[in-house]
Amino acid sequence: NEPIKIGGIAPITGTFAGLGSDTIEGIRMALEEVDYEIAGREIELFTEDTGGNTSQLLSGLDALEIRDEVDIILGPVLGGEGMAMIDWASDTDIPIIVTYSAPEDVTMRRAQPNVARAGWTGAQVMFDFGAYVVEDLGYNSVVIIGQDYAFPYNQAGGFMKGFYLAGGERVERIWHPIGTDDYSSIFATMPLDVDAALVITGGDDAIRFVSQWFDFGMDEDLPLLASANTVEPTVLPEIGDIAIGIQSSMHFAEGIDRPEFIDWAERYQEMFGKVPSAASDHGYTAARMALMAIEEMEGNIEDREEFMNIVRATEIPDAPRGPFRLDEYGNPIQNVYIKEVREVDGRLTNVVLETYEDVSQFGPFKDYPELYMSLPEHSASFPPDTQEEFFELLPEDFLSEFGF
Amino acid sequence: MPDNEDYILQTINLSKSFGGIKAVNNVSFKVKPKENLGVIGPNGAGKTTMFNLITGYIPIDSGEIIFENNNIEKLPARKRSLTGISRTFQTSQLFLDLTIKENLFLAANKNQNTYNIFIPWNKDKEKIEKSIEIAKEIGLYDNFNVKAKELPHGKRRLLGIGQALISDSKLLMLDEPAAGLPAQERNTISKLIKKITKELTLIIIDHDMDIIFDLADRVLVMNQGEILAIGDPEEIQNNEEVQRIYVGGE
Amino acid sequence: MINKIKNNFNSFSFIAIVILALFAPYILTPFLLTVLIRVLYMTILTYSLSFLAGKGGMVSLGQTLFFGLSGYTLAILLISHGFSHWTAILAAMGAALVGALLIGLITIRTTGVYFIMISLALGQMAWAVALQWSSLTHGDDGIIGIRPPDLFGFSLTNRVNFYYLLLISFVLIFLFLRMISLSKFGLALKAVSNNPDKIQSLGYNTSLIRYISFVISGFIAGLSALFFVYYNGIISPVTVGINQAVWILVAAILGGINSLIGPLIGVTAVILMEVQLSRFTDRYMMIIGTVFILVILFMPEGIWGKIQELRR
Amino acid sequence: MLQVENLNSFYGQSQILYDINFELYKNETVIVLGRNGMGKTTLLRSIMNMNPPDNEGSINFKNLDISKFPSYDIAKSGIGLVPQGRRLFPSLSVYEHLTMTHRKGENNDWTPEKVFDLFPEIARRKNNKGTDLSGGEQQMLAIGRALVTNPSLLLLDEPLEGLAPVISEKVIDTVNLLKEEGITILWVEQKAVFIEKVADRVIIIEKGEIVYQANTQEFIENKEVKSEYLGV
Amino acid sequence: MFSPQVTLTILNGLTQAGLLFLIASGLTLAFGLMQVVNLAHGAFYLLGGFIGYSVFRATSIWWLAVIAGGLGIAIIGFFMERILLEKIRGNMLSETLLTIGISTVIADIVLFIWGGRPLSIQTPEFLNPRLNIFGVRYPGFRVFILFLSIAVGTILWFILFKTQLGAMIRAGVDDREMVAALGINIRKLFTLVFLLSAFLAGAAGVVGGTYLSLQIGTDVRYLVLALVVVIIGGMGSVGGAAIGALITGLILSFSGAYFPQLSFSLTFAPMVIILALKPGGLLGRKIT
Ligand SMILES: Nc1ncnc2c1ncn2[C@@H]1O[C@H](COP(=O)(O)OP(=O)(O)OP(=O)(O)O)[C@@H](O)[C@H]1O
Ligand SMILES: Nc1ncnc2c1ncn2[C@@H]1O[C@H](COP(=O)(O)OP(=O)(O)OP(=O)(O)O)[C@@H](O)[C@H]1O
Ligand SMILES: [Mg+2]
Ligand SMILES: [Mg+2]
Repeated sequence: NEPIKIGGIAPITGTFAGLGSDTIEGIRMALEEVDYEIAGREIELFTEDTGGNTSQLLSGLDALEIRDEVDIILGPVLGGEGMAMIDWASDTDIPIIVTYSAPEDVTMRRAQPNVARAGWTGAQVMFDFGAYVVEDLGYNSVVIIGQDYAFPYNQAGGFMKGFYLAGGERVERIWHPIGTDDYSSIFATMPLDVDAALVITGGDDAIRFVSQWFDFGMDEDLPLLASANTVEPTVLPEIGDIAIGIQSSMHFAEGIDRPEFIDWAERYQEMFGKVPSAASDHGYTAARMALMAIEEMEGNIEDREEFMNIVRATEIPDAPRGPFRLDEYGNPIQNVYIKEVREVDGRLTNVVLETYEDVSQFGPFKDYPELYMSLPEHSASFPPDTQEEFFELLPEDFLSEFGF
Repeated sequence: MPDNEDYILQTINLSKSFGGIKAVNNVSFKVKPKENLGVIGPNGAGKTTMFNLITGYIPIDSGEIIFENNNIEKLPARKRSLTGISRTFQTSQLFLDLTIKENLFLAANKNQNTYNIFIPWNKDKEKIEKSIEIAKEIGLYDNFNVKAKELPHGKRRLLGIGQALISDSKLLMLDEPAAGLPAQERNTISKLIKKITKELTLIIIDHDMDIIFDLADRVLVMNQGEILAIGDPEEIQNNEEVQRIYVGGE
Repeated sequence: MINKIKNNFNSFSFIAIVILALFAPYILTPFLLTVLIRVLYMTILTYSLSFLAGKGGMVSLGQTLFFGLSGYTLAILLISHGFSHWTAILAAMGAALVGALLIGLITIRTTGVYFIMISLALGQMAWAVALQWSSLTHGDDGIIGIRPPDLFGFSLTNRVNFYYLLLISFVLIFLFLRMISLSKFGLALKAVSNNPDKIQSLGYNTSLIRYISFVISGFIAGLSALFFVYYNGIISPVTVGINQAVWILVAAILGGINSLIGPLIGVTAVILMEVQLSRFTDRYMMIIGTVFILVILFMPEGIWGKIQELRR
Repeated sequence: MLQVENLNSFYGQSQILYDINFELYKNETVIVLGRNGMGKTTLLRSIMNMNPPDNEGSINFKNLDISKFPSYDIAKSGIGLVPQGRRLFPSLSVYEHLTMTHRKGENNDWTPEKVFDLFPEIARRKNNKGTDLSGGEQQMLAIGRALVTNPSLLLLDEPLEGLAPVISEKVIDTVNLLKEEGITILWVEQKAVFIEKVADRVIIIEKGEIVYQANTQEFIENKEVKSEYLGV
Repeated sequence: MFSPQVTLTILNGLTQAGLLFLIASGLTLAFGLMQVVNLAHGAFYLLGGFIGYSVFRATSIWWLAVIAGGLGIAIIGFFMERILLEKIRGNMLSETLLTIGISTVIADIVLFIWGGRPLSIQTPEFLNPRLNIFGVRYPGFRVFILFLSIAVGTILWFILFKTQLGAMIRAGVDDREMVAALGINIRKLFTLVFLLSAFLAGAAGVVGGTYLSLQIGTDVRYLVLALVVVIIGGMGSVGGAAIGALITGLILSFSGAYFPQLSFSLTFAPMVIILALKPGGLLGRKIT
């Protein structure tokens, strides 16, 4: 019996090395749980580094597929990588389970039969946050400050769709380049006639943004909401105590109060000596999806189409982050958590305030995927600035469902 | 006085200072075609600087330089070179990483057809021949395909002179061609220079009196940036001022 | 005489390599063919540096600027504006050319270490524009989904077809650069970097010679971008960032910057190192960096230089 | 004090000095004569182990072989240099030239103040840049700069170059003063004008070889040598 | 006088200039004496910041972190200068290329030790009061950086122009050989200056890591900004670095406020203009 070969691809060097190594660790954890053996076949893991560089990603994918002849690929991690991968995937039939990479088109407008996703889309985790902000916090107008590229557009888009459909009225947007050092000039020009500010950023930008927000006393003017990445556990300790009280939403939170999650997080901590991130979870979940499918096929995974069908039918009710199954496009339907940064046992933690169950990548449009996909893609200026303009694009019978 | 037409090179009130130092100060002199002019003077008298001014290697402060009845003081160095002035440098200036052949060829070519990238330079038979000829003349043909940096000091000097010779110049300016060479090589150089200067004009700086007095028709003595004396060799040799300033002794 | 044999030896080995390369798709495993494709287009990019640095003494960390100008022009015109392939290709090469014509005016004013610094800064400027001007360049994600055209009925999406087109172009560029280095211009360029004062005094226009070679090199960098973008279907800021600039420098120095064979060897070596080392360790950048340091300390002429030294 | 044995010096491929042998005794002043380009400066550079030239042979100073020392250690062991062409530092003021290198010697103690007493001309221009001075003043400063290192052996390379006669006189007087203080002096010169005023001995270099050594008296009387090697 | 927005933008420009000066002064100093463009300077900044980060985590003493970051890099600088650069001294091109190799290795070491996650050093409370300057709220730490850089500039100026050591360094820039012939250990002087330069880069990393953050990639960004500063001001001139930092800082700040999409690229504009007019930089020597 030949071993089954699994390929993992992620940025292990470069700016996003943190996300990449978390992902690979998650994969390792799942494989170690089964001792690198399943259905009587040994499992070998091959990893490739993308360096955060899309051309390196492509040569890595080539290496995994043609040189190492892997059976399944897990990855990639970054947004741009996902889009480049989908182009590549359309020329082959190798099964791919996407981990952290979150562009929605990977499992939407450009969905491929051989691609499924273990993670999320940017918009998916924001729809309900938009609704929450209106319904629970009572804000009707918001200013969004975000990094100027596709992923934040997508998150803002999800947020705004949920926000408008819950009755929110107006959103202003300020886009700034990735790697901005100084946000004070943005603060200086910021509209203050709104109810709250939402920042959509991540990585080192997040650290700088939030620190400077408080340094410049902006907290005296506006409450600050955040996208999930802004206050994810890896950056939280770097931001420090000022982050306490910031609310955000995601399909993952280190403070999820499920026994499965607590157990999983503890084991991860034991193995790698650090708190798991969403990227760790996605590596882990993707590997588990693969393992479950292999098991179901009793190790005979040579029929790739069949294999993908089984992967796409994955259901994991006891997944660490919450019950998990895939929609017909291959994207998870999962819990989304509204969370708040608090200090728990001397450590900053995203504590879950509210749970929205069974959220699809189409959010409030979950019964109207065609309508969703017929709208323009999320961009710097779509959805429009006001509820009124947005609603003009939607059919009345759809709106009436939301009471408009 | 002969007419201006009779001079190949003429400088009028040429001046150059570096900071406070007047390196060349109001220097005027004339050179006749095919004449051999020797230039001597103490260290720092301004000899090399004067060469640099004439060849356009450094810009002048004031004055005029007339070469074959044209004012050239505004031309850049490479254009002056194209009018037919070539020189050697006090510290030998070669293309050390290139071969003797290439060194000579570049000098022979003088920026002709440089931008035609389609023909290998090796195919320019005429100039290759010429390079070979000169290489034989200066005794470097045996080392034709050796890099210049592998040559000993004396041969490098010869190569520098070879480059000046090959470039079809009307006026040849040599800055201490014999410096740092043992007596025998000095002789070779001296002979070589003598042989070639029949057809062209020469200005030569050297501290070796034997060479100067052997080669020069006239001698120009510089001191502190100014012309101290100019005249035929005997005259200069007997000039007390020159004796005191330059040659030394009681 | 000796020289003649040596020259012929080089031509013979060149022809032998070309013949081998013609059969490569049938000899190599499919994966090694993809490696070979990368080697070829990265070598073209590396030539743009080695020509400038090896012949002209101008070590540039900014060749990615022209790579980016051409690659982004191509991608933007194709994807965002739906231009035809031929228009887009012409415009891309035009952009690289005009860029080199303008940037050259600044850079050739400097030499040596100053040239390195300024080229680095300008290259980073290109990277910054690619990253930050996201309405045009799609920011960090880059522009994706570029598909190569069909050529005389051959689909270039097919790797083997793509390979042959690339091979032909590579050989042409190789011969072009070889022709230049054998021409008077090549000789003059070598002389310019060896002793600029002297060549000036022989009547050559040093600035013009440096300028022209700068433009040629920018153009070649632009050319390599076409292959890169069509093959990968993507262009993004990292491909014009400092890592790429350093990468080609490492490859050129490792192989030997003074010849046309050296960069080919260097690029092959670095790509093989990446491909092989990264399977065993995540720390392969450290190893490549260390190799680079050792080469500079102990083998300044690179691998090819060493080989030739041994052959002599 | 100083013994030079079988010294050969090269600039790259070309040999400048051939088998130089001589000795310098404590507290004497020796003048090295030779025409332009005969290798006098090269000799001093070799003693200081400045690069180029490359040297072969041994140089003993105070019974220590210093030929392989880096030049700053040679200077520290007690050799001061007044270089040809002065080589002042454009970035430093006159005063800084003197304070920068001031260090105490074995028996003498030249301070910047003492230098200013000796050359009041430059004291007045204390805060000017060294290179703003006139040629003669620059020469004084270069001598002063070497003096404050309080050397026991002073190397002078054509110190009278560009000096007016009065100043030359003054430099000569200074050298005699230094001699009284116990400093040994090796002085390189082209002309033989003032020799009897300072020198104990004379060495002549011709094309890189020592062709003549004698005490001053003998040299002055030897017309032949003078005309042969110095063109007098 | 100005609108609050402009006031704020100017203040930011000044603080950015402060940080840039801290980095660029070290770069220019080493170049002035040794003619080495240390392209590992950005990696020094990054590694210094990370060392400071760990020290701060362990001790919570900010000053100690700054000193540790500086010293850590100074030690690395020492070995780099003594073991590697020394081997190819005089070959400027090889020396420069070598520093590129070193920066690659350092960046990977950082990744290995600290992982790829972005890190940030907490601003010490006592250095960060909320101030009100000309009617705008302004964080005290930034004002502190400004004063720190002025202090460092003054100290450098004092060392260079008022001490014997400084005279030696300046003389060494003019004429190394002559300095050696006067009995000054030029080797030691080189090492010392390189250490000082490395110390400044490392300490600047800690300061920068406090009000900005640290991440793989920051090294290149600050290396390039420092190069721009130094090219504008003139290689080797500390005063030039101050002017260059001021120009670059203000441009970064104003373009960030008004043309965010081009903010980084615009910082290159003055460099291009100055190069075209004065290739040696504003206060630099003429390039020969
Ligand atoms: N580039 C320069 N900058 C400053 N001063 C200079 C420069 N070039 C020459 N000088 C000065 O100008 C004067 C004349 O120098 P020049 O080289 O012309 O003398 P020379 O007569 O050729 O002397 P030698 O016989 O020693 O070669 C000297 O005092 C020299 O120091
Ligand atoms: N850096 C160098 N490279 C090559 N040759 C050199 C170099 N410096 C000097 N020479 C040569 O070495 C020889 C001796 O030069 P040196 O300066 O020692 O002469 P000198 O006797 O001091 O002459 P002067 O009276 O002009 O000062 C000269 O022929 C000179 O051309
Ligand atoms: Mg001269
Ligand atoms: Mg001399």
